[in-house]
Amino acid sequence: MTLKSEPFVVNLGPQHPSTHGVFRLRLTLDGERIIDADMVMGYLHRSMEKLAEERTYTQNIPFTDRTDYLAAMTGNLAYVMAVEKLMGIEPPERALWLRTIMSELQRFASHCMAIGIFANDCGAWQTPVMHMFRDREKILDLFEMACGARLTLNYMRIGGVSRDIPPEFIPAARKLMQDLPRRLAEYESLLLDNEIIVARSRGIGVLTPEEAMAYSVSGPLLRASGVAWDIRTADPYAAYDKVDFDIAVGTSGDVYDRFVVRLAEMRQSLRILEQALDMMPSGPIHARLPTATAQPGDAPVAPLALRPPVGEAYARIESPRGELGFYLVSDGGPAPFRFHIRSPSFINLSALKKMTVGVTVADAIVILGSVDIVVGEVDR
Amino acid sequence: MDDTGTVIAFWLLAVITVGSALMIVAVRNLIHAVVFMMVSFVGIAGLYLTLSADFVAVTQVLLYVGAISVLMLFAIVLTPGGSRDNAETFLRLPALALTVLLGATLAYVAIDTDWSLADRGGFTDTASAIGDALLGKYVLPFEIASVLLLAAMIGAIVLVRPEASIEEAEE
Amino acid sequence: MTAVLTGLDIAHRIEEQSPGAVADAAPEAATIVPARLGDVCRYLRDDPGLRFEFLSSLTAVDRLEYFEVVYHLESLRLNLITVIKVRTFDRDNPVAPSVCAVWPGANLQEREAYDLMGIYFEGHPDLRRIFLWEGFAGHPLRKDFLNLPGARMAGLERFPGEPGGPLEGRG
Amino acid sequence: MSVDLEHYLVVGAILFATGLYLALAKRNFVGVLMGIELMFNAANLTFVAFSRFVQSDDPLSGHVFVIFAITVAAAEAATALALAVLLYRVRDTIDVDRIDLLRW
Amino acid sequence: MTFLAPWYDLRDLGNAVQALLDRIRDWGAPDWVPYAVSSLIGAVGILLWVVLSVLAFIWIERRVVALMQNRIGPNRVGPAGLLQPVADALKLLLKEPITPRDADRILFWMAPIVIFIPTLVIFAVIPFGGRMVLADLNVGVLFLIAIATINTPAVFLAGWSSNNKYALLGAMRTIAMLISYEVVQVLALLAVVLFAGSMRLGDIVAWQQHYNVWIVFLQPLGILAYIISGAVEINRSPTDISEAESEIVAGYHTEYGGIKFGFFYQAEYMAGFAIAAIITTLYLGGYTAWGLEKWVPGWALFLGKLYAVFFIYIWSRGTLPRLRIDQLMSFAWKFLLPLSLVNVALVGAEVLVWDETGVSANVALPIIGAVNLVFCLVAVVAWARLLGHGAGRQRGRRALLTKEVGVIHFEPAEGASPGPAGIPAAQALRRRSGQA
Repeated sequence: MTLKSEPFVVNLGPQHPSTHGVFRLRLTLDGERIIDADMVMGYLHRSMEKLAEERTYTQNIPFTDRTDYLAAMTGNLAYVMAVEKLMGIEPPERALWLRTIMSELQRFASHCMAIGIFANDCGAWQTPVMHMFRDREKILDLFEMACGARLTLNYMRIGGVSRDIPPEFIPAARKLMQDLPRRLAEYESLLLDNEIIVARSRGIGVLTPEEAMAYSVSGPLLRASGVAWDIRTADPYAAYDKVDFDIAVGTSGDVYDRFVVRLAEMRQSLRILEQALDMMPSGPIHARLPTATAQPGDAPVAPLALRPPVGEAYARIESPRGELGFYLVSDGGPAPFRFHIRSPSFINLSALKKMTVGVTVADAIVILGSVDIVVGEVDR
Repeated sequence: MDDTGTVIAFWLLAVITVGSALMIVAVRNLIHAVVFMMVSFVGIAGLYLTLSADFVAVTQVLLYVGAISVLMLFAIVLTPGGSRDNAETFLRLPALALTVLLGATLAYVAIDTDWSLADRGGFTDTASAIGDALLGKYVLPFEIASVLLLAAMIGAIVLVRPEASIEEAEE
Repeated sequence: MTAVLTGLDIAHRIEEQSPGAVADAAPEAATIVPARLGDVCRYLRDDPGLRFEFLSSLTAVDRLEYFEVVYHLESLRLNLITVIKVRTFDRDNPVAPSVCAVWPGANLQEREAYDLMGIYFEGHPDLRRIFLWEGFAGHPLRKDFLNLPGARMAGLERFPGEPGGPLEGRG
Repeated sequence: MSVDLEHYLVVGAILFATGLYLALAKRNFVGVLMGIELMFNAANLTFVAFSRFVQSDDPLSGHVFVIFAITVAAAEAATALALAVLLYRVRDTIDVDRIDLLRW
Repeated sequence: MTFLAPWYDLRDLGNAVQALLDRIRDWGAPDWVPYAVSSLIGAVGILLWVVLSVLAFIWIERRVVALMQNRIGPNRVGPAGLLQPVADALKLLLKEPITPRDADRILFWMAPIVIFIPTLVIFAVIPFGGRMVLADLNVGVLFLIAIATINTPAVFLAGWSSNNKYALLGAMRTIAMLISYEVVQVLALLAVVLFAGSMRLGDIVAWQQHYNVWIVFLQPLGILAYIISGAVEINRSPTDISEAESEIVAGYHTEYGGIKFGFFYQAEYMAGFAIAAIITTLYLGGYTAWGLEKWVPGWALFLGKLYAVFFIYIWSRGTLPRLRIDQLMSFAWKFLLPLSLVNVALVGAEVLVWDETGVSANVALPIIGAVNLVFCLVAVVAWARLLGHGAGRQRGRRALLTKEVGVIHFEPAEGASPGPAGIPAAQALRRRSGQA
């Protein structure tokens, strides 16, 4: 394949086993080497930002499940935090802890998926992803226990969470906490020292810290480049300021480091979860919302008509994929005037072209796998 | 050689070989022509077998079908802008005349000449005998052939080296 | 905790650095004069006291009278966050300067804003639609993209049972 | 009915003639090369046939010749196809008609 | 039923066939009849066995890989899902045979058939038992190699005629791979031929039986090289780059559906069996097992070994990720090829010395085995180190935690100079690596 040949264009996707959904990568190849990469997206574009302008603040919560459907909890959380910021609501303590627990469980589940699929992209035929699914399923069981759903959870509410966890949740979670470290060790031994994975991912798709910041890359990608930036510590939300954990940082910013950082983050998630399960206070799970403020002489106001004051708010959290932000503009009406999602999957793709040009097709797949996109969140 | 099996095999293989050789001339698509050439080569390998030359037959399949044809396919694919058709140049008629003449002459000579035939029967174990000959009587040609192969390999590599690396080498 | 540089703070600093660059300053954000945006962004990125090297989010808002491009900037080194805005008043041909040269990460986000809000980013290397196909009529996130029957603009103004809603008094 | 030396020689002659026609008349470089290979094969076939049928002290020398011929053919094919690829790269064509300048 | 051999003759089904042939000859049939009948019996027998084995192993592979993946595997069709392969085959048969509009129709239809033939023909020279061989050619080993190369143009035709870019990429990859690993394969087999002094497979098995030693003990490096290049030939992970699902969908047979895909699928399994059969015959003593063949039918031993070898490929498929094409190519050219060359030279020297000194086999073979084992271990490790691989250097990194690189304090730095914050982690790391 060293012969110089005519450049030819390959469409990776929209139907392709490893574009993680309906995402299309137009690669111009010289032999196996990529000389140009063009992203084509929008196959899953549902115009959520427009739809959200038609619905009340509460009705918009389910949309946030369906952007990053592998991490619905964090999607919910970022959105309700934005609304809370807009309205100045302080959720009660227990709700904050519940949010922390759910986000970390979600992070673990999402990283399971990311690492499993990444191993799949490296060519491991389904085995790692099936092992990872085993643990993800157990976490989804916990979610089901808490909110009745497994994928599109719709758990967070403006001012708190939708319902308290059942009494059997904590013992089940503790039991899982005993299991997961062992499993994690298993994955580490299965994948981390695997010669082939190391050979496939070392030195591929390198982003220096400066490049990573310039391309607005966030989350594990940014940390793998050596930038110790994690919103959970930089700008703590929920109850993250009360727990003790470390940020995992990579050293070289290649694909392998991203994968290593994710594995280390899973360990830290377990650490946070253990503390959170111990420290969880009792109390209310929902703040009182300033809703039914009927003007004198008005007809009764619809009960859910949250009407935040005129203004704008930007709330960001560390979702498993990076910095997930919601930018809300309110005109005082019951629906947001502008609803913008700063989606990490989408913005992390900014650096994809930079990373893929010059490598082979096989590397491009692995790099795309390491970015860990969810097309629902890319296209929205 | 007059046992029925061999006779049937010969005629079958001869028809396949010659037929597909003629098809190389006839078909319009270059890739199809290469495919017919492969069939022709396999037919020739079969003919070798009827001549009890098993080592040569297997070598024929290994090198002509497995290597040279594939090289040709590669060359066709690597020159995508080149014409993929199998057309003739303006020399078609003279070439045809010359070819027919030559073929007729050769056939006539083959049939007319009184070859000093000797029916010694088929060979039994050609591989070891050829091996002995190559490393005994023919050891010098053998070495020269290996040098030739090396030279051809280096030459091919040098020819298709990307321009950039040539410039680098010159610098 | 991240320190929030309010619009007033940042406007003050920008004004010190390049007078006349700030068009308007509010607690939420500082609004920059479009022509000066490149300089201001470079200043925000490179100033050792700010180091806004991370363009967190770039989006556009249709404020009916004008379009607003909103930049959320983060400084990872100093743990700061701030918001700047650019306004463009031409509804038919809204133009804003591109910040791709300052933050390459703006590339996709500017394409998104162009696609959905129709703001033309001057100086963008490859301004094409990103989610919708070329030839899609209009820009869906504009408030007047889909005027509903009865001259009502898209957007939820009243609940059916609320005063002013279609089912007023029956709720 | 029997199969004798003449049969093989005639098959060889036809193959050789076909190969010659291909080499002379085809426009495409690969076509020409196919003709050359076919001629090689025709010659090889006659070698093996002679080796089988004709009086000789060392009957297997025909086979040895064929082995050498195949070797040379392989070398020749590799070089020629490398030339074809190079020609294509420089001249954007592998039509032998258009490669008549004796220079790149 | 006199032509059926007594039970002990079932140790070699060739005896039963012979009895049948004698019977036919007794009836006064012309000479070619027994010849034709025996060929027919052999061919049909091999075909039946291959098809049944493939069906069985589709099920076994799916169940085994499912076991490795915490799944159950096929369990709906028939008891324990045993009929799943049959159902799959029926489905493939009944599917509409779609030909892409711009495909080269003739070649598109021809390719699956062409790819089917060589894999089947290989079994003709494999000795399943002492007399259970369809055609014991005296250039058997060379025949195996030659027939296997026919795969190459067939794969190319499949990829090219589909008029699909993935297919073409897959075909180009396959050809590059096959050509590279063929060299390794030839060298590996050459060492075996040097020992046995014959290219006839029956002779090689007889040699192993005579000296009571499997060549695997004399050729540890050879069997490693052969297993790896076999994996390349049958597209099993970690070398399945020619149909790498996550990269180029299905490689050269992306456009094939229905029964044509079934042909490729079947041919791939058959090629797997062929490789396993070759390994069994050449390295694992074929149908012999240190005298056990007196009690157990030779063909049963042969099949047992064959399936065991094939199991390795199933195992690797369920376990290993895939290498990149350039890594695989450089593995062939930089690693396996030099080692195989040295191996051939070593074996040649050993055989020469053995011949010249005339030491008895009881002394010579253990020495040769020990020398080659040591050579294999030393050469592999040393060469890997030399090429920059090996335990220490290729070990995975771990992520560094903030507590290791120093806790990062996020101070709200109102107008302050760059303080300790995000970036210093990277700087600290650089310092660390600079020191190390």
